[in-house]
Amino acid sequence: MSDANLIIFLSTISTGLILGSIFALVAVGVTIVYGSIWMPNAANGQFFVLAALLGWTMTVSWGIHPAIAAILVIGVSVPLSYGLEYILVRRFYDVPNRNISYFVLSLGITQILTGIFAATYGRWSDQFQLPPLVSGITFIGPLPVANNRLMVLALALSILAALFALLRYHRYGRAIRAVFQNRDAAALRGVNVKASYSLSFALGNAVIFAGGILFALAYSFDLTVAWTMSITAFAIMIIGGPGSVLGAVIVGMVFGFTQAAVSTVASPTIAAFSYLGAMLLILLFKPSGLFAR
Amino acid sequence: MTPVTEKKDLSLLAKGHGLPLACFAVVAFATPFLLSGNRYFAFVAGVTMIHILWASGMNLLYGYTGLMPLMFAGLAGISAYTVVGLTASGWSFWLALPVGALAASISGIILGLPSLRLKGFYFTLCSLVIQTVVTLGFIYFSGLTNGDTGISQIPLPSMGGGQPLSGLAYDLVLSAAAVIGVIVLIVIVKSTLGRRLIAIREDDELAGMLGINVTGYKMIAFFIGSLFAGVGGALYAPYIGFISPRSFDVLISMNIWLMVAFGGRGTIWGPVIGAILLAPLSFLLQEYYTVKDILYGLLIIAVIVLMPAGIAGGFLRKKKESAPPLDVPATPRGAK
Amino acid sequence: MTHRKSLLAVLATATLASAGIGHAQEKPPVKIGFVTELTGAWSFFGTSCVAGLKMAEKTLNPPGKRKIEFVIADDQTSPAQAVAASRSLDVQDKVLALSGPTSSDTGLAVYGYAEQNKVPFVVPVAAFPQLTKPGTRYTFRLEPDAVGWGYAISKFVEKQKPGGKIAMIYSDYALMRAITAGIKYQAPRSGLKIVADIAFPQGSNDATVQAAQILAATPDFVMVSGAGGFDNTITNQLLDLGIKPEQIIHPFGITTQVMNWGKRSVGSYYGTFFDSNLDSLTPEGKTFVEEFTAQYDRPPSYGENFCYVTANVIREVIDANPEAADDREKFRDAMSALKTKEKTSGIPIEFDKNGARMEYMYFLQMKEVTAKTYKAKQAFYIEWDPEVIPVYTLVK
Amino acid sequence: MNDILLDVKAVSKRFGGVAALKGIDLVQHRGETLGMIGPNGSGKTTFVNVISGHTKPNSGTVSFDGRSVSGTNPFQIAKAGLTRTYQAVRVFGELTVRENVATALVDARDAASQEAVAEIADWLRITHRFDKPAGSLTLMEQRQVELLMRLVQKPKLMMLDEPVGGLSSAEVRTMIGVLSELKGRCTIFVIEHTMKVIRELADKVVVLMAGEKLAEGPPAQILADQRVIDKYLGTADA
Repeated sequence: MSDANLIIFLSTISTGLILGSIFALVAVGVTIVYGSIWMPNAANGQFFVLAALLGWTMTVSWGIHPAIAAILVIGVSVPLSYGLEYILVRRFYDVPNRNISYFVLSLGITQILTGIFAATYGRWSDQFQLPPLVSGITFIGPLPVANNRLMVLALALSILAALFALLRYHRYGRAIRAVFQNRDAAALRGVNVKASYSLSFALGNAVIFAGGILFALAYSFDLTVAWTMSITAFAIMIIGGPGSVLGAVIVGMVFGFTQAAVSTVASPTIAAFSYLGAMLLILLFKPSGLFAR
Repeated sequence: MTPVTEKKDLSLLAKGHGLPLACFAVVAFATPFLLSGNRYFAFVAGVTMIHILWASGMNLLYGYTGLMPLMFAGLAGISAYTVVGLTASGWSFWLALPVGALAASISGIILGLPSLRLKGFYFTLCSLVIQTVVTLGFIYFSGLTNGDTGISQIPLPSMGGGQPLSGLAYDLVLSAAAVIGVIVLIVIVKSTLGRRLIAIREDDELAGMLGINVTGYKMIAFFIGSLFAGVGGALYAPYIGFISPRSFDVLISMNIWLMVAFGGRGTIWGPVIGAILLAPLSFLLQEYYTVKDILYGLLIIAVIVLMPAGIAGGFLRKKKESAPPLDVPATPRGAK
Repeated sequence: MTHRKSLLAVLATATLASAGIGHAQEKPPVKIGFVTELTGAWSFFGTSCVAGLKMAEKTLNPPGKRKIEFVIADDQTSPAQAVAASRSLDVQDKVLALSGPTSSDTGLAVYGYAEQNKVPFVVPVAAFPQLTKPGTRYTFRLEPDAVGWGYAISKFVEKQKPGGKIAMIYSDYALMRAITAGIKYQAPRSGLKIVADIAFPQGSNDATVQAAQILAATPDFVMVSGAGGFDNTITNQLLDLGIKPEQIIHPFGITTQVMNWGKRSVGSYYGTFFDSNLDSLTPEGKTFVEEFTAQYDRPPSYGENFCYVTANVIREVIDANPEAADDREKFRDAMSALKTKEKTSGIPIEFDKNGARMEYMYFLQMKEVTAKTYKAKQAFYIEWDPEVIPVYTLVK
Repeated sequence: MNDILLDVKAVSKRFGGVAALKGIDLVQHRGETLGMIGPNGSGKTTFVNVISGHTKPNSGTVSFDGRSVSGTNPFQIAKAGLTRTYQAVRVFGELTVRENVATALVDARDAASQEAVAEIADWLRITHRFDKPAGSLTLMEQRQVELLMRLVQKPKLMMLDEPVGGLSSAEVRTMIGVLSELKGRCTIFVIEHTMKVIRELADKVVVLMAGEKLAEGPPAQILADQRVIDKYLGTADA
């Protein structure tokens, strides 16, 4: 393999990993919320962008170090989630067909955030960039990779791993998973279903926020990222099987690699069509998703 | 004491819609005349009429069949692009319109196929992605659609005698389309077709068990619903004079759907009211552009929290609850 | 480019303006409808444009002159809304002319309305060629068209490195496609070779792999043009992989972009039509830059400038042709005959039969980026006739 | 009783690696009430799902009323005159009983007349609930609505999946009465855990055990069968 080809090959892998792990984070956040409280949160993209914008304000306007800003941003999501849960989300816990109610609700939230962003950040710039977490370049073979990207990748993978550990081994995580599987059965087994709902809502959003701030650290962004991310996260969730964290991670990674790899043999536009096409095929032939519980 | 027959049922319900339909028709046809002094308000009313047509089509799918297709605007776009393309190559608009509407219907059937395998909200999410693909397609196949640049200066359809259909005449055509759309919806809903669709909405497995061809009727619903989308799209293009992928993107789909949900799904008049209230909003709130999105969002949340079944739904439910009980004492029959 | 009234127009600026004073005070203000993007995806450009317009309004209505009033309407970055807003301004506000949109599709939507309804339309910033396609009568555009930018980029590369190799990496938007159409047309004629042509679909996030492909193609120059935040991502990822800043040409650079490219991009080139670093700024141009910077905390770019100039051009036309203030046809004719200069940079403004401007472009090289501003140096300037290449057939 | 209504040959169904049905053969004659018993998870509901077309079998054939219905859709099977109920009661809850009935009528092959509907409704004693949303009725009433919706379609075979599940003992008695009268209206196939129902209604009993047919015969004989007692009746909730 010539040097040039090796660089293309290695960059495909690095891009697939970074993009995939960020997609996976957001999709996991969405799937946790959908799996537990049946809320297809269309505002996930706006939350994602909100995290990125808050990170931008903290680092660029206030001069906070990006690492601290990242932690603060994820921290901010918790009171925000609990507030939303308290004011709006919990009203629908027992509504039949609540996924539709939630969808409408999240569209309302989307509109409000869109309006706020347009009236504030939208007037300041059409693109936003955070300072890097770390500087410098590391060579992986012939491929130079910015240390900042490697750091983002490491963080994204650690958060995913921590999430897995939480859901598998911690009692909160087990409670959430029990409610995922069967809310009534979980209640019978002594799980506090309502508490687990608010916990999953907060956890899911925290993961989305983490995805948003990591994205902002790895890439420049603008306000239009919100919708793209919403649709992508939904697509990943559907293919992976709603409520399946493993599915979201695997399919998120596949999406990342598809975007990176297909474009080496065809155009990037074909890459976009290809994963949406894959989604339709899966829906038609295995509608419960690849990793349905 | 005898169970009311299908026929009696029909006349009873049709009677229930006769008066509102008459009122609606009068308002729809009077509006262009009343607003003819102000082309802007007349234009907003015309756009509202197209949305009434769209909302009625969406209502057939979402309100009556229980399918929530967020690629609805994409279907309208397919028709609009077809009609604009055909008229540009010399077709008469009035010939192109049915072809475009048919193109939307056939696309609707094809893009609706996932609804056969996917239930409820799953299909909605799927259709959201389909809409995204359709929008990407509009951009990508720029040879046919002129990409995201859009097509401008779309000529007005011609009336008899080579005169362009403009102003009041066009507005009246739109009013007629809206009124016909609502009438078609009423006829469908009151027919056995409507009953089958409602059964599918309520429980498609049970409906199949009762002998209803669920697959077939879902496809029929898609065909008709997409026809509404298509006719609306075809009329929209020359009326606005410009189309681009953004004219038919996911936000438009959601807006149309919101009109149905807001007004009250599964009622004839709810979505009409929803369209009348929401379609002009973005035009009339022009001066409050900074808070417009926020207001819109708050409105959506208020409706879903306070009136989850929509305006008409909330109203009807209250009426139902306050009505005296309809219990009739059972005929005493000898015990076994 | 010669028009019956061109001489008259020039003279009018100096002499006839004072003649109208006596009547002007009694007449109602001249309304100009300004349809632009205040919300939606393009809101930054619309808002910036309005900021430029507001700067002009400070001195636009000196006592004694007929008042010009801009009625601003939001089009939500949506063509349908742009048409609705145009109609509203035309019918409700009875504006003399329309202006404002900064994106191609809203611009084209207003264009369609303006041409169909015979409303003069002055386009400050929208580069899509079709806005001045043959047969256009009521539309006049200040910004050079994007296919022409491609022509200018090829000419620039031809001068920098004869026989050079160009790579193109861009988002799949109408604007970018138009630019690349111009490059593709002109490059072989300038003896250049295009070695890579990579388009990203809207909503792309990462360009590393494509940057590696660019690297593999060993170009002399890379034309980079992403949409929104992605523009910066592409630039950074090219630099990450070892493309030199000196190899990068951005077809256009506005202040926020240049600031975001940042220090690591120093040495790279960008095209523009007005920049705070231009050598040719007039005293009024310098004042505009200073005042704008003081108010908005960043120097203005060509977008703000074109909107500023638009207001001045309309002032000038009305001063010179008082009868045009109340008659759309006369206003159109006066615009068509206009022969003037941008007050800020001294660049001539005159329109051809289709309303396209006699075109020009600067290429600047980034020299320094500081916290609030940046320095750049003019590297190339070119003027051309709008139809030096077949712009209207290259992009439909 | 030689007229075969339902003829099932070697039907097998696997879900993933689990065999839910292993080569079931079964014959039901016209007018013969067939009871199916077996422990939970033995494949009874899967069997009904396969017959009614809701689940496609991996192998085997089903013929109904002399015609093969293998591989056809539920609605075609329903139109052929085979109807069923569900283990969990299933009505159009938002619609009134009247609308439920009207829905059942629209695609019936030869729908009952107005008078016939009234007669069936009166017989089921549900007429007074006609304008109530079906979802607001008691479980027993909803079961009655289920029967009404099927009967107006004049089915040839009605497959009942645990028709007394969840009912009180008084209601069970009433339901047994209804079902024994139902035998006069169509052929019945009934899945039940409640042996009383089987004992009083069935002419023939099939015992299903882990997807296989363990035994088949008259109720008295089957309920006394040592294998059945050992493997099912002795252990289960019978």
